[in-house]
Amino acid sequence: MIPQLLDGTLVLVVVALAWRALNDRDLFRGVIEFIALGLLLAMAWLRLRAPDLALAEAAVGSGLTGALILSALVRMRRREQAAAGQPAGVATGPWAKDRAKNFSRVLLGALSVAMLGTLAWAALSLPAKARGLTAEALARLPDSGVTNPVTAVLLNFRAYDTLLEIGVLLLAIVGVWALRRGEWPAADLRERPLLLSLLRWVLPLLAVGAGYLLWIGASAPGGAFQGGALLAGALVLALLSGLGRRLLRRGRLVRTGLTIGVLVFGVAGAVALGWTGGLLQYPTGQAGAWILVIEAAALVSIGLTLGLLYLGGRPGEK
Amino acid sequence: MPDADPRLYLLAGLALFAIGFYSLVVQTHLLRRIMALNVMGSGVFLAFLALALKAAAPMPDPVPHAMVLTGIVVAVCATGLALALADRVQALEANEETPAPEEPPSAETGSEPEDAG
Amino acid sequence: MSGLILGPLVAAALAFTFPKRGRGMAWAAAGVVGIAVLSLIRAVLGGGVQSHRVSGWGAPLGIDLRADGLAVLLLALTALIAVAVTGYAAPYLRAADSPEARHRERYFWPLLLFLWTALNALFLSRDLFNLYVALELLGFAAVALVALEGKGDALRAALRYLFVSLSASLFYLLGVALVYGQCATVDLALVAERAPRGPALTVALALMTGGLIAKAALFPLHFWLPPAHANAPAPVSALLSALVVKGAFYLLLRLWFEALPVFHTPAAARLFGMLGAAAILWGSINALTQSRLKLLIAYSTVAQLGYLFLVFPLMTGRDGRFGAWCGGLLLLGAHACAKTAMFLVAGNILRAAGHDRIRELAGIAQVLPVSAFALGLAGVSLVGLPPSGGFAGKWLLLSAGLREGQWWVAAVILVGSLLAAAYIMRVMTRAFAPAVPGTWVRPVPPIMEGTALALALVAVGMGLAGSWFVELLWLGGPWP
Amino acid sequence: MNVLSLTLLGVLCSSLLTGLIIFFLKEESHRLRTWLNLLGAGLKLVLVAALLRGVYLGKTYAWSFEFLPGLPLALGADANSMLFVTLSTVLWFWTTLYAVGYLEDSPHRSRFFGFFSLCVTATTGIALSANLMTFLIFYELLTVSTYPLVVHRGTRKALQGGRVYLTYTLLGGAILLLAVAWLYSLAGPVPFKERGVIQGLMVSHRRELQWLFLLFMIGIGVKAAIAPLHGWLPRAMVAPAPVSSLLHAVAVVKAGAFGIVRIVYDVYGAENAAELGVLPPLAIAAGVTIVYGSVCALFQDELKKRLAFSTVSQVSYIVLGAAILGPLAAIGGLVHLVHQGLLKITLFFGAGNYAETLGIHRVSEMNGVGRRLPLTTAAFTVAALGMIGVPPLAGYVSKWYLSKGAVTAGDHWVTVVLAASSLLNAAYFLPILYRAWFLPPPEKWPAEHSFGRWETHWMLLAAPLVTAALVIWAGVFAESAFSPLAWVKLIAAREYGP
Amino acid sequence: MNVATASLSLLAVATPAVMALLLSVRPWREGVKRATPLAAAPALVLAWANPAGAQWSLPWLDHPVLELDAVGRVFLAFTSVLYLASGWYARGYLAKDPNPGRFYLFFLLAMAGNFGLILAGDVPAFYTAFALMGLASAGLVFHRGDAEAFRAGRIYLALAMVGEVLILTGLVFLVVAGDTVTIAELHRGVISRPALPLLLAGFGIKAGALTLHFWLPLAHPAAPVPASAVLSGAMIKAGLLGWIRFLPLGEAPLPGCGITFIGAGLGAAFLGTLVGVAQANPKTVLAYSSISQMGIIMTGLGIAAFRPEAWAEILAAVLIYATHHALAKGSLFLSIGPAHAARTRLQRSLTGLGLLLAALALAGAPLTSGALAKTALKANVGFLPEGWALALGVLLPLATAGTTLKMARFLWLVWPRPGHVAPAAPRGLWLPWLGLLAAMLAGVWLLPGALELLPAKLAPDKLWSALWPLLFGGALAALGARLRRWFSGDLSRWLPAGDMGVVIERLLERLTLRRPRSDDSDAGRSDDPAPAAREVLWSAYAARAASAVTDVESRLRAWPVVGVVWLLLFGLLTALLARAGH
Repeated sequence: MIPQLLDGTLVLVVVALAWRALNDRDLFRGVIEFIALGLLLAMAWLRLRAPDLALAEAAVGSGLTGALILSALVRMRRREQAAAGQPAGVATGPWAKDRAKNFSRVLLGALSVAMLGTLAWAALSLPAKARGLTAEALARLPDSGVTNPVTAVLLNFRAYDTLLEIGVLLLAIVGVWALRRGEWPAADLRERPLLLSLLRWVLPLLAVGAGYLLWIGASAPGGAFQGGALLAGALVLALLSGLGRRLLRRGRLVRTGLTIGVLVFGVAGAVALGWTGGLLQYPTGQAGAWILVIEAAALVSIGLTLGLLYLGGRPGEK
Repeated sequence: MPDADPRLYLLAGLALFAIGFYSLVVQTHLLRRIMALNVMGSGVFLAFLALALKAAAPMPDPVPHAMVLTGIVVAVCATGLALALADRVQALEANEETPAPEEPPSAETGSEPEDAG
Repeated sequence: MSGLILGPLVAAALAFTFPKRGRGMAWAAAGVVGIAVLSLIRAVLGGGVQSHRVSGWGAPLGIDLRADGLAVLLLALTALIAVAVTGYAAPYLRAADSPEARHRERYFWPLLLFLWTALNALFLSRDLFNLYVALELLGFAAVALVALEGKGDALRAALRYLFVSLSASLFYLLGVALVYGQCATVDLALVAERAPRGPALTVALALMTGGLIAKAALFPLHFWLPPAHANAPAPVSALLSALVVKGAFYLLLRLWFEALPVFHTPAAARLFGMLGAAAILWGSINALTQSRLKLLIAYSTVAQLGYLFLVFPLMTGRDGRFGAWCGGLLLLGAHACAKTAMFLVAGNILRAAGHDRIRELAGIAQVLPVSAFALGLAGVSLVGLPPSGGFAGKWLLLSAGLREGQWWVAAVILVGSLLAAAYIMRVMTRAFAPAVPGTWVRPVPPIMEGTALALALVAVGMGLAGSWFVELLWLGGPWP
Repeated sequence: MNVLSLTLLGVLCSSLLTGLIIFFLKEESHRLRTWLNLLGAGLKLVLVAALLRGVYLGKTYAWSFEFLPGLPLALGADANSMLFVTLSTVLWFWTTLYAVGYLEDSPHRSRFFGFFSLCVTATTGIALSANLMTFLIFYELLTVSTYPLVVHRGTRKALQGGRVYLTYTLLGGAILLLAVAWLYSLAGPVPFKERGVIQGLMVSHRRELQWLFLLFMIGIGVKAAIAPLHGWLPRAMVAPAPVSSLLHAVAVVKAGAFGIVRIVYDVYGAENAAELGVLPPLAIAAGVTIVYGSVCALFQDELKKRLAFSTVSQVSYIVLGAAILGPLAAIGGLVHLVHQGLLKITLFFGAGNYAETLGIHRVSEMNGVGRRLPLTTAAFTVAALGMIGVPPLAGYVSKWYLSKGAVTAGDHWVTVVLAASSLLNAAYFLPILYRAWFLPPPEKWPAEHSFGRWETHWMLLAAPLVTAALVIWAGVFAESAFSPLAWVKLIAAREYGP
Repeated sequence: MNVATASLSLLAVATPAVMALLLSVRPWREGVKRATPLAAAPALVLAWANPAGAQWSLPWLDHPVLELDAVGRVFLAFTSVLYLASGWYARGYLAKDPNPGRFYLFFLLAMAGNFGLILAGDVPAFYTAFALMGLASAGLVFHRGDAEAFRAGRIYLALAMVGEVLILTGLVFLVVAGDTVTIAELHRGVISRPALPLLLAGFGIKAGALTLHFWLPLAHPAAPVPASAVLSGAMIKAGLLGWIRFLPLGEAPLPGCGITFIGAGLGAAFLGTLVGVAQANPKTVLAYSSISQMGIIMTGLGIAAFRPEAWAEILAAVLIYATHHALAKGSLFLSIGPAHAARTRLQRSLTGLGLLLAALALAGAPLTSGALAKTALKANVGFLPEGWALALGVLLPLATAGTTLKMARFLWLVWPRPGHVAPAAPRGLWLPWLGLLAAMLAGVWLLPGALELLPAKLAPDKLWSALWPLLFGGALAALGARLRRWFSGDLSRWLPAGDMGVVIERLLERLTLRRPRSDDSDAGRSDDPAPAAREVLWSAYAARAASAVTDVESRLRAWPVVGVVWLLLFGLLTALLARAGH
């Protein structure tokens, strides 16, 4: 009885929090609720027996996204104050008095509920005992080179998806750099010795943690993405504390770091093609080693990309 | 701990999707919209994982898990790109209200100041 | 087949890492893809449909790539237009040597190559989720390219486009989830085999179609296209109008005719027909009222897309099937080339006159004769005058419509071509008017005009080579 | 690809290639352009002569190209097409010569001559097309290639005229496309055959065939300038003289008339059309146009507008000939296709000379023009008298056969129309002749140029004189073996059987 | 031999045509002008020699294009004489004319047309020659170039055109009915009903039949004297020839034609007298006299229409009358010149004698060609049914009286008075006039059948019946002369020349709201309303539509609307697919 109760409350809280986050009158509070929602979702993934995803969701889904949105909010507030000269008033909530707006809002609400009903009707009609691809995946697991089924799917069975996905990552950072020039957070370490000393041992710890996660990914929940997320966290901390500025001065190195994931994966695919005649078809038996190499490269570029996403633009003074 | 009931989380996911879409369309502030998109994404991923749980033979179906992981990464990229773009647009809006708009909004595209997205 | 994807992807990464040699990377990728496409065409023509199991695992678990007639044609088309745009973009970007121009050029090449990768992936893949990732890649690249212009309108349009693209993709993804829940696979062929009628797949198809209609900018949801295509840089708007928007339509074709053909009922098909007809009329009327050339061309895209959606109602019947399928897709190809040519010409005009307000563009024929000629030829193909590709496509659609007894299709096609003639004539009359001194300030490098003319000639030539295209399209078509 | 189909292709490509090359010639290379033009025209003449002889001896010419599956793009030379292709080639040669002289120092000549040759290629294509689809393709190509000629001057009026022209012709083209598509869906690919191809459908699709005929007539009627659809022709008079002569005598309007003849004889077949009961309304429409055109011409003071309206009425003679059942009327109609071409082109050359040499555009300014330009006005007079139908000139021959055909077919009202039209022709041509010959010339012409020894540029003079001579030849030697009439009798014999 | 005779017929027609063309060659112009009278020589020789089988044809035609038959020979005879005399006369007359070349050009072309018309063997040749003569004669009428000539010319040309068109249509009907183009075999087949009225009216215009004649009194005086002589003498006969050739007079009774011919003929005769007397210009008087004379000939044809079997005699009578009228009228017209030019008493008395002779002949005084013609005609009156014969018996003499009255008027106007001395009158007018006069007196008798009539004519009662109309006419003339003194007003104001024509002209003016053509200088109305107006209307409408479209478009852009539309589409799709599902 207890687990149902637990799930029920979790679901209810998630839905309520989602509504609050998006329709809260005060934007700042909304963002905070959004981050909380992220964490709760991580809990939900655990309940749904998806540890890999819980890790990723916590680190990337709520952590990084929350940080990005917060910094964006702060930037916008500062610019609005500078421009309009009046204190950052409470953003007008959804209940503006304009009658036409209300009408369309009510209509949209009704339509959304109707959509939800249809979706529910369809979802509930799904067969209770759907077979899914678990059986095939487990059958093919031994010669996939890794024991963690999720990593096997990610980097072997559907390696093509992951290739494109890392491409998306690179594209995102290229897009962001094309759009804006990054703004350095103003923190100056000299006044904050405590922070400096904390960072001095936290950052290496995080780096080692990322490496561990990468290694363990082959057999247990973990892998390139989760490791990358950890690395990104470390990078964000470095940026916040102003340490990262020196690191990012040499453009070429940073850019290579970003593209190493795609390059290695692409080249590996090409070599595999030459070797076995199939795109991304690892030579029999060596799959594990290939996957590790690819994952390592992916780890570096994911970490760097997600970290620089926080910067919100291309580094460098030009 | 016995498995959670997949249908419950499926419905939760669909609910999140609906709420996200509603807010995306209703809200005018860019950040709220971006958050709405994230919530919609999470809703879909919740649905995916609920389906994965349905076929929990020895373990939940790893394929949806991989898909969701890819989805999450794509969502983050989307959010990063959206925020950068929203920032540039908001910067445009901000210095437009100031007396010297550097480039008058051209009449053709008829973009209302308040509806930025 | 795999060279089509790895080539541009690796080139994009390299173009980003070594910005100076961006253009070199683009030409390299063009070479690789060109060879791959040609060999693929020969293989398809020789041995029929080519398929490839990525990383060797096969359908349910792994991802399949398949190149049938339609896919090969679209890949060739993408290659052709990408090469033309690459040729055009080099001088276009180096117009002014201001810092933003250099900045723009640095980021143009990687984004272009990413777009190319996404398109190739989209046309080859048989896996619904993989198509989702390809769609996302396509969306981001397009948005980034639109935003590259840097001006206010471009940014606003890019943001609106991003929101539409993301929400549409999520609709699509939820649809994929439901399909996976129902058939435990995301491969098109297997879904077709296991597709039991039922609420799940009904809603799934509705979701996916809803998403893709928004991405393909069909009539009611077309609002984001004109500002985006009009304010983007010329080569970008050419790519967007010609290919990116068609990608979503291609996916719809796959869904409705290969994955879930059982749902292709006259009622649903007629809805598409109605929306298509409305798109043609609404797009053309708006094109007539625009005062800027690029907006006119963008609305013309909205109109021409309407024609493509006429394929659905015509595919229901038995004997109209061939004409509809081949006609629609020939029209897609001809429109792609013609529209690219027109946008490139618009770029030339913008470059030469500094603005594209149609009323003040008198004398295009004297100042830019080659561009005027290209514009004329593209116009001929858009309006569907013989012997252009547009004519062949419209002819096949028209005869299919008449053979099916669907009279309203014939009426819509004719009215559409007349309206198209009207807004093309608006521009052409300006072309022949005597040039007002002072309108044309800057010379336009010949390569830019040459590429536009080449594509316009392809658009017209496509009509003459109609039977070759139809034979290719017919290969591996979606019928029992 | 035997030699026969090569000559066929050669006829088509000779003007196409010259056109394309001229497009890319620099504006200054006058000599090369003139030589290219004349070379193209000359080559075409030779090839057409060879074709003519071949068809006369009964050889069959055919060339086809698979445009779309089940939809060949086919060229063929039967008696009917030879008539039109010979007319357009001969007249094109002289129009080119005339145009070179006329546009001596005006801008954009490369563009002009490029489109000029494209236009003739389209006309040749229309003439030589062996099935309805090829006809449609070249028909639309004609619209596209003539538009830049109409707006060549670029003035506001020219653009306005061009817009009207394009609206009419594109509307017509769209309707024709619908009709062709509809017929294809009923009867599959429609080759041009002597007695028509719709025999099979006569019983089952009677009503549809009638509607289809109406669509065809509207579609092609626009170019043949039948009464309600003729609005564009006077407006297109803003074009320079060689273009308006091209529009009237050689290409556009003739293509329309030829189209109607093709539809009536080679798609429907005369007997079938009569049985469907579609010919009388066509005859009435043609009759109305004949009278309406002449009446309008009466009130036009601008010379070229008057000639335009006269063309509107004259072309409907051809349509009338096609609309009356019986070989005689057919002969009358078809031979008028040639005669009207010769007559009208001479008139336009004359009008062009007056405009170019003396700068006069209005009939009221034509006093005493006979004294200043005696040879041109002589040619103009011959053509005007021919147009009225004064024997022994060309116009009389066609009117004679038309009225004979009408009387044998029993519709006497046609003779009334022909009589009225001749009177009206007289009413608007004779005053011009009177002014030219009998009234004293003004002291100073509006914009006089002197061209040395001859009254005007030798090219501007040679063209009208030659065409006037052709008019006389076609009239006086009508009954002889080498005349348009003889060839038309050959066609009528084949169409109406022994 | 045959080739020579065949070429003679071609020569007769070709010489004037070729000479006309030669006029355009500057060096030979003077020579051609002098040789103009000779142009008629070959025709004259052909007429007198009357070689058998004078046929000429184009190589690719089977039937003869030019052919001389009996009727043609008579016509050719008096026409060639008339052209010879007028051509000779014109040489002197046009000495001081500003633009003689143009006159000769049209004169020669008219001559070629006239001869061609007479010799034509098939319908197209006939119609070609007829049209050529029509247009060329219009040139002659326009020749003087002043407003009067222009007005006359315009009306003449208009009517000539109408005539030609009617004739063409009529001929087409004939050819179709007879299924041949050669005139000889034309009437063997069925008589085509619709052709008759057309041919009647067509040739009626040329012959100046009643209601179709009003161009004649305007055109003949406007043309120079030699031209009007030819016009009144030869060209007017072309209409007559047309009737003879193309109406099936000899084959079948045509009551309808008979009545029209006689009615119109008599009407024309009396109208001619009534209006002719009131005219001040001698040439107009002669024109009206031509109308009445042609009226009398028409009555002859009317008789033939009633009694086809009497066609042979009637034809002979008609030919005699036509020849007589041609020559007499020609000499009267040519006499005007010498009458003006007579200076010495001898010249005046000589001209007076000539005038008297010609006038009496025309009036039909006994022993003159006129009397001969009239008796020939009267002899045939007997063929008519009872009532008609009586009426004609009375009316014909009255018509002759009318002619005498007109002749008296003419003589009174033209008589060479001593005081009146013309300025330097042109020389060389005498000989051609006298020659024509001699031809008139002698010519008629040479005609076949004329001699048989002579004895009958000399019988006393015939003498009296020929004389009393003359005396009656003379008495009327004397009475009129006296009345003239009291009533000084100019009668012609009430009865203007061209009577009906003036009425029609004014009617046309009002109808077409156009100022008379002569000063038509303003810009013609273009056929569509001012384009600017239509443009403005259209653009205002378009602007409103455009703004409506743009604001709908912008409203579509708002996100809430997008949301609603999107969800509706999704719902619609689900509903359609669901319905399809079951």
